[in-house]
Amino acid sequence: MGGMDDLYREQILEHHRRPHNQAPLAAPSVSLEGRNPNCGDVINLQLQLDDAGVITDVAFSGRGCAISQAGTSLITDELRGKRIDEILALGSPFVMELLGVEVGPTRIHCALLGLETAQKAIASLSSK
Amino acid sequence: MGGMDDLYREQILEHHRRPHNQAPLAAPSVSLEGRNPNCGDVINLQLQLDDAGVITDVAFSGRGCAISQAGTSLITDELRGKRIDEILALGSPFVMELLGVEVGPTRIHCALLGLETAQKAIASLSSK
Amino acid sequence: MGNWHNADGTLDPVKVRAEYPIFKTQPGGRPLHYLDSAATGQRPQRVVDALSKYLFTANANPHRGAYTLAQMATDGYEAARARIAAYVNVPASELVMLGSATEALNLVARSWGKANLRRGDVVLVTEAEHHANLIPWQQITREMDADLEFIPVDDVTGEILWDRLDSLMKLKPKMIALGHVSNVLGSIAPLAQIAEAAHAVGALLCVDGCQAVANMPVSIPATGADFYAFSAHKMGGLFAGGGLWARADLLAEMAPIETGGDMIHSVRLRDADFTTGTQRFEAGTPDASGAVALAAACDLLDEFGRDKIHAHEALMIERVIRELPEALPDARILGPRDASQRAGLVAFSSDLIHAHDLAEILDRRGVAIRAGFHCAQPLHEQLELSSSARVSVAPYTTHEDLDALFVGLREARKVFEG
Amino acid sequence: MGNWHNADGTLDPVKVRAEYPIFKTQPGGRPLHYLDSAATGQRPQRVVDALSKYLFTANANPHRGAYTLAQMATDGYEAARARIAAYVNVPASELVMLGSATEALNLVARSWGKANLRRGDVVLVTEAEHHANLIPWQQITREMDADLEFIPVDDVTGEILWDRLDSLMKLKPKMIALGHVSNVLGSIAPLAQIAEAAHAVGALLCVDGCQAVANMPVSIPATGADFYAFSAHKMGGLFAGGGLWARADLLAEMAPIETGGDMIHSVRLRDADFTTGTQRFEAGTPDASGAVALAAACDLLDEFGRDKIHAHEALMIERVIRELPEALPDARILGPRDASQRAGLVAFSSDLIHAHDLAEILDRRGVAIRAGFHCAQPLHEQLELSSSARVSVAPYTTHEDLDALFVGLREARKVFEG
Ligand SMILES: Cc1ncc(COP(=O)(O)O)c(C=O)c1O
Ligand SMILES: Cc1ncc(COP(=O)(O)O)c(C=O)c1O
Repeated sequence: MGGMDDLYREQILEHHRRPHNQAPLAAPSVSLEGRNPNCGDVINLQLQLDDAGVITDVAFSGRGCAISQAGTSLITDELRGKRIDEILALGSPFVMELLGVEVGPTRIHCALLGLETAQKAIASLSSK
Repeated sequence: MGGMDDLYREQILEHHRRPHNQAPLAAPSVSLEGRNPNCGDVINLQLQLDDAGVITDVAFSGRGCAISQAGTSLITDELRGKRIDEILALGSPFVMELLGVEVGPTRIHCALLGLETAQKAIASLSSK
Repeated sequence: MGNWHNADGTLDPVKVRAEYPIFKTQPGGRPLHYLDSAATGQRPQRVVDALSKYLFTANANPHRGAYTLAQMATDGYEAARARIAAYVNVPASELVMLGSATEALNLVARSWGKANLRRGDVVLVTEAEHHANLIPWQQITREMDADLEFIPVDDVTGEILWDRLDSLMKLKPKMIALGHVSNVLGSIAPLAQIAEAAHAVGALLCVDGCQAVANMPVSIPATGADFYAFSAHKMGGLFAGGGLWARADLLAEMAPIETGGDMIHSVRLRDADFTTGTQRFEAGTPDASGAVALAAACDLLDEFGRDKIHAHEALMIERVIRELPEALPDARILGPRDASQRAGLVAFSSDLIHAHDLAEILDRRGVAIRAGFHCAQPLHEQLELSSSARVSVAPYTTHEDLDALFVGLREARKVFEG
Repeated sequence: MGNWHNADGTLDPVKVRAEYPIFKTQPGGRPLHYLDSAATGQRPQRVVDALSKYLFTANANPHRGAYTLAQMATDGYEAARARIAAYVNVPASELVMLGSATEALNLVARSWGKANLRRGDVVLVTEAEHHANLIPWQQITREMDADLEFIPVDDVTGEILWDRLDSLMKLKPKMIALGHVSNVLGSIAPLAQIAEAAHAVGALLCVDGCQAVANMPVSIPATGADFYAFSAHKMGGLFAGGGLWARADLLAEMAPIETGGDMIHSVRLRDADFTTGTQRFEAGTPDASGAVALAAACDLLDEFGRDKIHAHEALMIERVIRELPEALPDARILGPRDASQRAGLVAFSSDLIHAHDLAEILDRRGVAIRAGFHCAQPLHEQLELSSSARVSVAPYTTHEDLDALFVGLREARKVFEG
């Protein structure tokens, strides 16, 4: 049962119980809903950017499994101060490192929901 | 190979080579095309009836396998002088007897094409 | 033919398991406690044996050959159709064999709907429908400018509020489409009563039987349905395969959606006449091997006895409902509390543990349950749930499976309560 | 992995037969000389073995579960899709898995056709098309008030008159739909050349590959096709199953025809968003076991070597064409005389012996050939034939099979010459 202890480590459960960055932004540069159609995870992500394309603030609300909510909580902690191109360059290994565990194929979509939604939100900005 | 000799007896082959009742009727009471969609057999059947509902004359033309054409030739020989209700009462055993052989399921549609077309033609008449 | 029963005539799931080879394997290195039969059933040995026998002794293109082997193939296929039709108590000549229940429901919506729905006509479905019996109706009502209306569910339990039916009938629906057994609520719809109400206002009744046919006795004529769809893979057949029974007069009027070989009477360059009967809806080479496999699955379910399957599953479900509150105190059970109003499954949610996390933790003990929307997202939205966990049972479900479920549940609770 | 070849590297059909259990049986009490593989292929042992292994070790609903077994089911299904895609040299992400080639061609006609055909637009097909690649185009052109035009055939030989293509291009067709290999003429269409002509006027090319994929090397990108359909049961897979490859940009634009579970992104009571990619066209539970079976069939055909299959079949066909005139002097061979322009089959007619009678007489010797229209009635009408007889071959076809064919032909001739 070692695998379980990994995936549901105290750090992840803590982020799940008390996710960070929940205070909604007053005037976000962009907000986007991210969904995981298979298991119903949903997050609403807000990003604030300055003129240089640097994330100055971030917030999210959401419902879903521990992995999706903790993953989003963890990733939002990392976004502030990063440039658009830096965020677009992040991938699944970065999230795995944050979670401190290798997430298997059944849950990878949960783990990546936060990062992928952030990337889509940024992409939607630049295509405007 | 006994089965084959049965199905392709000289009588059947004779009817196939020189089918009876090929001279078209001048003013048929009804004519109908019968088709066997699976193997492309087709016949055009003409019937002449008197006021009492008795077949007075019959003709057909057609193309198709020996069984369908011989079967139709044989059945047309039987129609003259029969009443509508008598014809509607005929079934597959009657045709088998005419052919002198039990026709298997792969060919039964061929064997019955003539009779079934005659019955449909008659039914179309009475529904007018 | 095996001996599947206890001395008292009840089904013995341990004996039943012998017929399902997967239980001899240990997927992922653990004994399998498969509690997701509502998603797809496990397959009996004899289904593969029947398939193999057909393919290796009688395989040719049915309906198309003038030789013995093709006749054997046709006979085998048509015998399978007759067997499957008998399983749901309808004439073989009224059973359309399709690729899936989804295809069957799409055919009804598109063919019947296109010919019969006019602007403003009402189609009535429940808020609990499976997507396969919802989206096709969304699509066709939009296309025909008709209206889609809903039999509501209770906001808390999710139970379908059948007492609203009377007042909804004032909408004079032309079609009522609903599941025989809800794949989330587990509840059995009172079909005879619904059919009566429907027919009284001239509406037709289209029943999605996917969750009923493997779990309880079903005689389609007794349901009062005008259309009835079901799926092979929930019955122990292969993945492909679905049946659609339609009232003979409706079938005769319906236009085919798919065209091609085997469904034609005669074809010219620029147009074609279609054949009559079920064949008109079965374009292309029929799935003969799938039908033969499904027929074997029907044989087995009838050997078990469908009343006995139903009774066995009710016992299992009843235990889940009884023990769940203790194992997971905040569990919210969806659908009726009373196991006798259910067939085959029970779903629940918990604020403490998201269904997906629960499924993951249970999986480590080899317990396979389903987490998510179960293809019924609107129902979950009505209940303000982002997902639920579903336990579903089958003739091969044992008390051991449930023991493992409850051990896992307690473990999960410990993890999440911290 | 078997040894299927002679010392000189050519395919040895006798060795090949060992993999096909039906040849150990004697359907109807006679050794089987199966010359109807164009209708449906015989099934190799390993196809059933692969199916059985999947169902008995990895069976769950793919895409829907959060547990190990469901992941194994998904992995097996997606690996099968990748294997089948590789067989025709396309990315797995562009291969839509459907119930049959008929369904695939209907999807193209209805989805692409509905979105793209306008009044007066031209769809061009050949007069030799299989009903599955003709009637869907009849239907959609009628619905959209578009025109269906034809690449004609030679009145006598039936050969498709490709040299008319140039002048037909003046009609500026929007779609050209045709068979890669004609299931009556046996002729291989010059696809690269047709694709070039099509694309030059902005037309798309939809290829029915049913008779090509099992009989010769096929790399879809090399054909120049924009859509390419094929059928599992002609390749040794189960009856159900068909593939549709579509150019990625076309696929991205196409609307689904069938709706339900597994093809959605999110669903509300009154509307739904659909997912992207191939899954959008695969409503409902995927036919995972069928895909796994077909993947095993692809493995086997690649072990045989598709160039070697093609060469072996050319030898068989060449012999039929060479010896037929002596055995049945009035035989009229349809399609090209030159076996190198063919794949897998040869059809002929005779005024002396109707095809159906011939099939019946041959059947008494265990020789299974097909008689009728072969789902290409308009072609037969153009040739003023009420049917034809078709001999088709496969990797397991032996000279003995052809010996039996010719003995039977002579016998039939004796009966009918009297
Ligand atoms: C050329 C051709 N196209 C299409 C089809 C239809 O394939 P299926 O019946 O498997 O859908 C066939 C087989 O019957 C065929 O030979
Ligand atoms: C209630 C219900 N309806 C319809 C379906 C669709 O069945 P299939 O996916 O086999 O087409 C299912 C199964 O997923 C179901 O449970």
